[in-house]
Amino acid sequence: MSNAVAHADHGHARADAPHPAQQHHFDNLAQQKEAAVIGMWLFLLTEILFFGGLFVAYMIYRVWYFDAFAEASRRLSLFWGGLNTAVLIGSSLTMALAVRAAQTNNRKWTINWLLITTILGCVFLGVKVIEYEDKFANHEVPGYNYDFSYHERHLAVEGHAPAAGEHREPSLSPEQLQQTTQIYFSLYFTMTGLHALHMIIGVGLMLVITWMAWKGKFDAQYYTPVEMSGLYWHFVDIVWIFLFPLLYLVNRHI
Amino acid sequence: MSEHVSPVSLYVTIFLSLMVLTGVTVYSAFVDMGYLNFPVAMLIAGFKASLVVWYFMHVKWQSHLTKLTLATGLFFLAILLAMTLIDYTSKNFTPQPPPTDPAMAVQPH
Amino acid sequence: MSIFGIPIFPDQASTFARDVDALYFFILAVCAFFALAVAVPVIYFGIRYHKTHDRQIGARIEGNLPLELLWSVIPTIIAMVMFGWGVSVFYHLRRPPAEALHLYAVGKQWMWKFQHMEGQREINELHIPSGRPIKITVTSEDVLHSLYFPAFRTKYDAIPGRYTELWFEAQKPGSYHIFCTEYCGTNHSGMIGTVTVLEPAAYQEWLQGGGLEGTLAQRGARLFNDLACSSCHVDSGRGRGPSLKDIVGTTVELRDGSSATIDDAYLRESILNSQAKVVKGFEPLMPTFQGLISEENLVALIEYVKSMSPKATTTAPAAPPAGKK
Amino acid sequence: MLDTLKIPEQHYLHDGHSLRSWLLTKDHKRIAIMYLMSISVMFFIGGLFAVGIRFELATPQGDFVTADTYNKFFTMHGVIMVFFFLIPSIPAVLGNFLIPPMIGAKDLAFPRLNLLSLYIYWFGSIFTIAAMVRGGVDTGWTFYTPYSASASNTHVVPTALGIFIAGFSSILTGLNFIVTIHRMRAPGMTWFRLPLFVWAHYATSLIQVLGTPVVAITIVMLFVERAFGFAIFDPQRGGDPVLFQHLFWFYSHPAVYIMILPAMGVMSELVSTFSRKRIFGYSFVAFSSLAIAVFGFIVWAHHMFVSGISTYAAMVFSFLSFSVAIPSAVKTFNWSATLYKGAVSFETPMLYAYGFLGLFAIGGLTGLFLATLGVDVHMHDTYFVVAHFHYIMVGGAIMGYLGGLHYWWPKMTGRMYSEFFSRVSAITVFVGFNVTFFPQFVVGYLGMPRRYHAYPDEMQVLNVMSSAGATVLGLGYVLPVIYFLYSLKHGRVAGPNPWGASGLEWQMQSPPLTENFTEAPQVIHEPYEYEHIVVAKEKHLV
Repeated sequence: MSNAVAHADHGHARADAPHPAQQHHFDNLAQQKEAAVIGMWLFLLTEILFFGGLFVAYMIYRVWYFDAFAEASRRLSLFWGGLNTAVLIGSSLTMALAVRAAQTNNRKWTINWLLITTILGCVFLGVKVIEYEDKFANHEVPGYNYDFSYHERHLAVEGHAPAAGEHREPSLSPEQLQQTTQIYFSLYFTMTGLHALHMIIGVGLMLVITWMAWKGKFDAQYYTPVEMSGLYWHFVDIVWIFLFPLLYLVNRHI
Repeated sequence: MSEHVSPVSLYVTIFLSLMVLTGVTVYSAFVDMGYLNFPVAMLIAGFKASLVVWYFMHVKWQSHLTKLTLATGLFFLAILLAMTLIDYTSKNFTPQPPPTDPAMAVQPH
Repeated sequence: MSIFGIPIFPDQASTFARDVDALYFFILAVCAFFALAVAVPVIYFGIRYHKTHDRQIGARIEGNLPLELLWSVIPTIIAMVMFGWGVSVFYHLRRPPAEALHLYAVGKQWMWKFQHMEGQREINELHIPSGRPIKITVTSEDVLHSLYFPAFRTKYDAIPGRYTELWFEAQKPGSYHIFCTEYCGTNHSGMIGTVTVLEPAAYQEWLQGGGLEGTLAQRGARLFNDLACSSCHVDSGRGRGPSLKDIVGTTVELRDGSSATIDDAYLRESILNSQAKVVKGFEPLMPTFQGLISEENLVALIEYVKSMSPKATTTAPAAPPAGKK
Repeated sequence: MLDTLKIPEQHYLHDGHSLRSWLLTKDHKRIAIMYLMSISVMFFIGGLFAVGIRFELATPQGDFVTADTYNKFFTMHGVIMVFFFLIPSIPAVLGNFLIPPMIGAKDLAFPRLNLLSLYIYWFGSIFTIAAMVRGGVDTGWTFYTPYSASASNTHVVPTALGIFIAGFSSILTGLNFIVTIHRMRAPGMTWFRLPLFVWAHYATSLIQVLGTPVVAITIVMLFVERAFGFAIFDPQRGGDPVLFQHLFWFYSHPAVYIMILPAMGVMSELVSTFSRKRIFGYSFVAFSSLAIAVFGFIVWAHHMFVSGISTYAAMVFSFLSFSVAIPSAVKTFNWSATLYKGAVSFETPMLYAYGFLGLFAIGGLTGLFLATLGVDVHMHDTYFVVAHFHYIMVGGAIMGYLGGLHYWWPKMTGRMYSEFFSRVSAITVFVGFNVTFFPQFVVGYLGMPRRYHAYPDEMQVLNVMSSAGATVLGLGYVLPVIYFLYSLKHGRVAGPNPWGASGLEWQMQSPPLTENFTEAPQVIHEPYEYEHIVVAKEKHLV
């Protein structure tokens, strides 16, 4: 019955006993690691296209309603946005250092860096809560009681004199702003909400990996879970790197 | 395999350059460059993203297949954006406020 | 055309129906040829090379590059012919002639409302003269619909918030189907009607019978006074609003320095939200009519303003693409 | 010599009989069997709606069901058949079972992820069936806004979330296949020694991984618009319904190729085995799978020629749509050329292959009408389109699926089904299918729109023909269930290689061991070499 297949003799003898974490259907740990890396990158590919659909919708509406986008984007506080970007880039650094610690079999520092990354992630989510709370207060959430001019009226009532140079003639009438800025805030909430959801999943993942590291499951040969969650974390950071200029810095120079 | 372990100094330099680039992005948003603003912002963000991918995510030392996977993703995202823009840029149409609800219409007597 | 009383081919009631059908038969012929070019050899090989005994093995044929190129290049060429012919018919379908009789069709959940220039309003019914090109501007008030005349071989979607134009020139008098082909809800299949093509004389007579409310422009004039537009838009131009005499088709300077050509879209936008493109030298005092005026009345007002500039042809030249931000 | 053949003691079905051993299995073959069962259930639920539609359309006035119920019928028929039967069918059942043995691997790269994909499929199906039972959805399987976002008062959000979940099952299967094919091939199994079934699944997985996320985000946008009142596609607040169509069809056209490409892979195997000959132009057929996968992503707006896209965009997409037709034509010609000078035998899988070849040719060619701008304006959203995609999906994908099932059934269960009844069912399916869908081309060009439950009287005769054909087709689909289940107990023992085929999967015993091969196979020959195979099967009809 021999045809296309001549049964292989036992080539290389099984010198090293397979690492406990090596699964049965892989020949060696290197093949398993390579498969995991490519699998993770394919997953990140789906995430790129997942967020990509939102970015395409954003681009189209930005071309159509540029003035409305510029006007609405000015409502976002640059301070919190900038702080969040710094926090997230910092967490990327600590994540990379955590992966490095796992590579060099330094269990203590792996756990420390992972905890710092988790904390930075929670700080990011905290800042998002602050920003969302401000939007809800100013009736800037699209839907039934969306009211773009509430912010000005609210300021005028409390007698806040708008900062010098702050007040300039908006290029669109209040009715038009009310009509077209809902799209901006719909996209804002969908994009940052989805990103925050991914951040929450990331924090959960960090806790699981920290617990596994604490149980001593990783060593210099087998640290794949740490690296995979690192890839995921860096990806979520990259999404924010694009979100920040697109949403916060639409047209700040007028 | 990415058994490659990069020095801590590399990570710190990448981190600092990312922070500097964030500053540059924010600054460049306040400079009026007309229609150039958007491409500049996207270039800076793209460069920052490639820094993170290349060094933090170790793609620099990984197999060609990983690099190919990333490139495929970006290529198909570019297809989605470009071909949707083919329609929107060539459509001689600016958004109109939609027709009103006839129930509230003014009826000629 | 029908066999045993069963219609198997729609009748060609419009001028370009024949072009569309010619293209249809060309592609049908090409497809029949390729279907046979696959079916006949496959059946013949099946019979000719039927397996005789169990151990029989097929010949060792790897492939044949020239043959592969042959059946890649030839289909590509034929495909390009189909594409080119299709594009030429499509451009003919999508560019209404200038002197077409203009109509409005407003799709609303489960009815078509047709609006003649002379003021007639019909629901799910349409009377048109034969022998003249007819241009229908289609829009919708709620969800997507699609105005479809199978006998005229043309169709266009009705999209809320946007005008799309479809045109045809009916030749054979008679009555044909109107369908809605974009799913729009419960009674999507009830959103049908009949278009009756009349001889021009019969059409004029039909027009006289119907027009009790006067032409669309006359209705627009009455609306112009009811909504107090005339208080600002005085013909002399000294009123608070610019004069509307002979403005259609001209290009005016706006307050913010840019300029705009006055056409359907500009008039419509200036009525619905008036601060958008205010003419230079005038204050943005005009109230917006967003939510206060129905689609038909809006169309009547636009017709009235256009009737005040007789020089401009019935349809303003296609508006140039609005300046990109 | 044949009667000495008996079912081997040790194989994957005897590797643990408890429910737990099945529900927590990591064996790709058991997951494939569970997929087979779930998919068949969904197929018959979808089929019931098809019967409802054809009964309604037997009479011009809609008097079998009300308009609303009919709208829910065709929507659920579309949703269930597309997302829960056609997209997972061949990859999840035949792909899962056969790709590891075909490339000489013990299992897929991520077995746990494979099981997760099955659970996600079950979770998505339960979600959609629950929405269906509680009242169904009536927006059409395309969920066009603004109807789906604001005007429909049916269960749009639950069904959309069900599809969103099932999309991840598709992504995970695709991801698993890509990594397996790249990294787990047996020594000697180079890319050009891969069977064409594996090439087709590689191309399908590319589309699954690249396309599904875009429909996922489109559903998320529809969800936030309908549930939270956001304004992304709402024309009243400046949104654009055509943008929804762009994003939806960016996935849904490649999804059509997810459905047909695996069937093409099955076709290459069947034609080669049953004409006992190499595939004609192996590399051309392999690369045309990849070409279809890539070109499939740049043609989507031929679904939108009349929905308000610009004339220029319509021209660009019409031109590109022809580029996708060429690889399919090349494949069809190569299959036909494979039969030349072969040793053709007409067992049931080959009958399905012939059916596929005929029906897919008609389906593909009628696609040319819809890609041509001038004619598509008349034909868009009429029954011509319905007939076209049923010729591709039912004539192509389901015939391919049934052909593959009949071809690998002996390998999966170790037993042969009754040759006579399976041929009868193949011919019934072929005849019933043509009587159902060919009249729809004619009534389509007459102008009968899609999704109508009442139509003008003169179109009744063609619709009655179509309804009659549908009952014959329905019968043709019920037959396989009977003789397949019967064969489990009383089928003839098939032995490892009943068809004398050349793939690696035919070196294993049937039904195979849990770890597929006793030792790692070493591949030294071309994929379709029949010179070495000793045919063990004796020819006699039950």
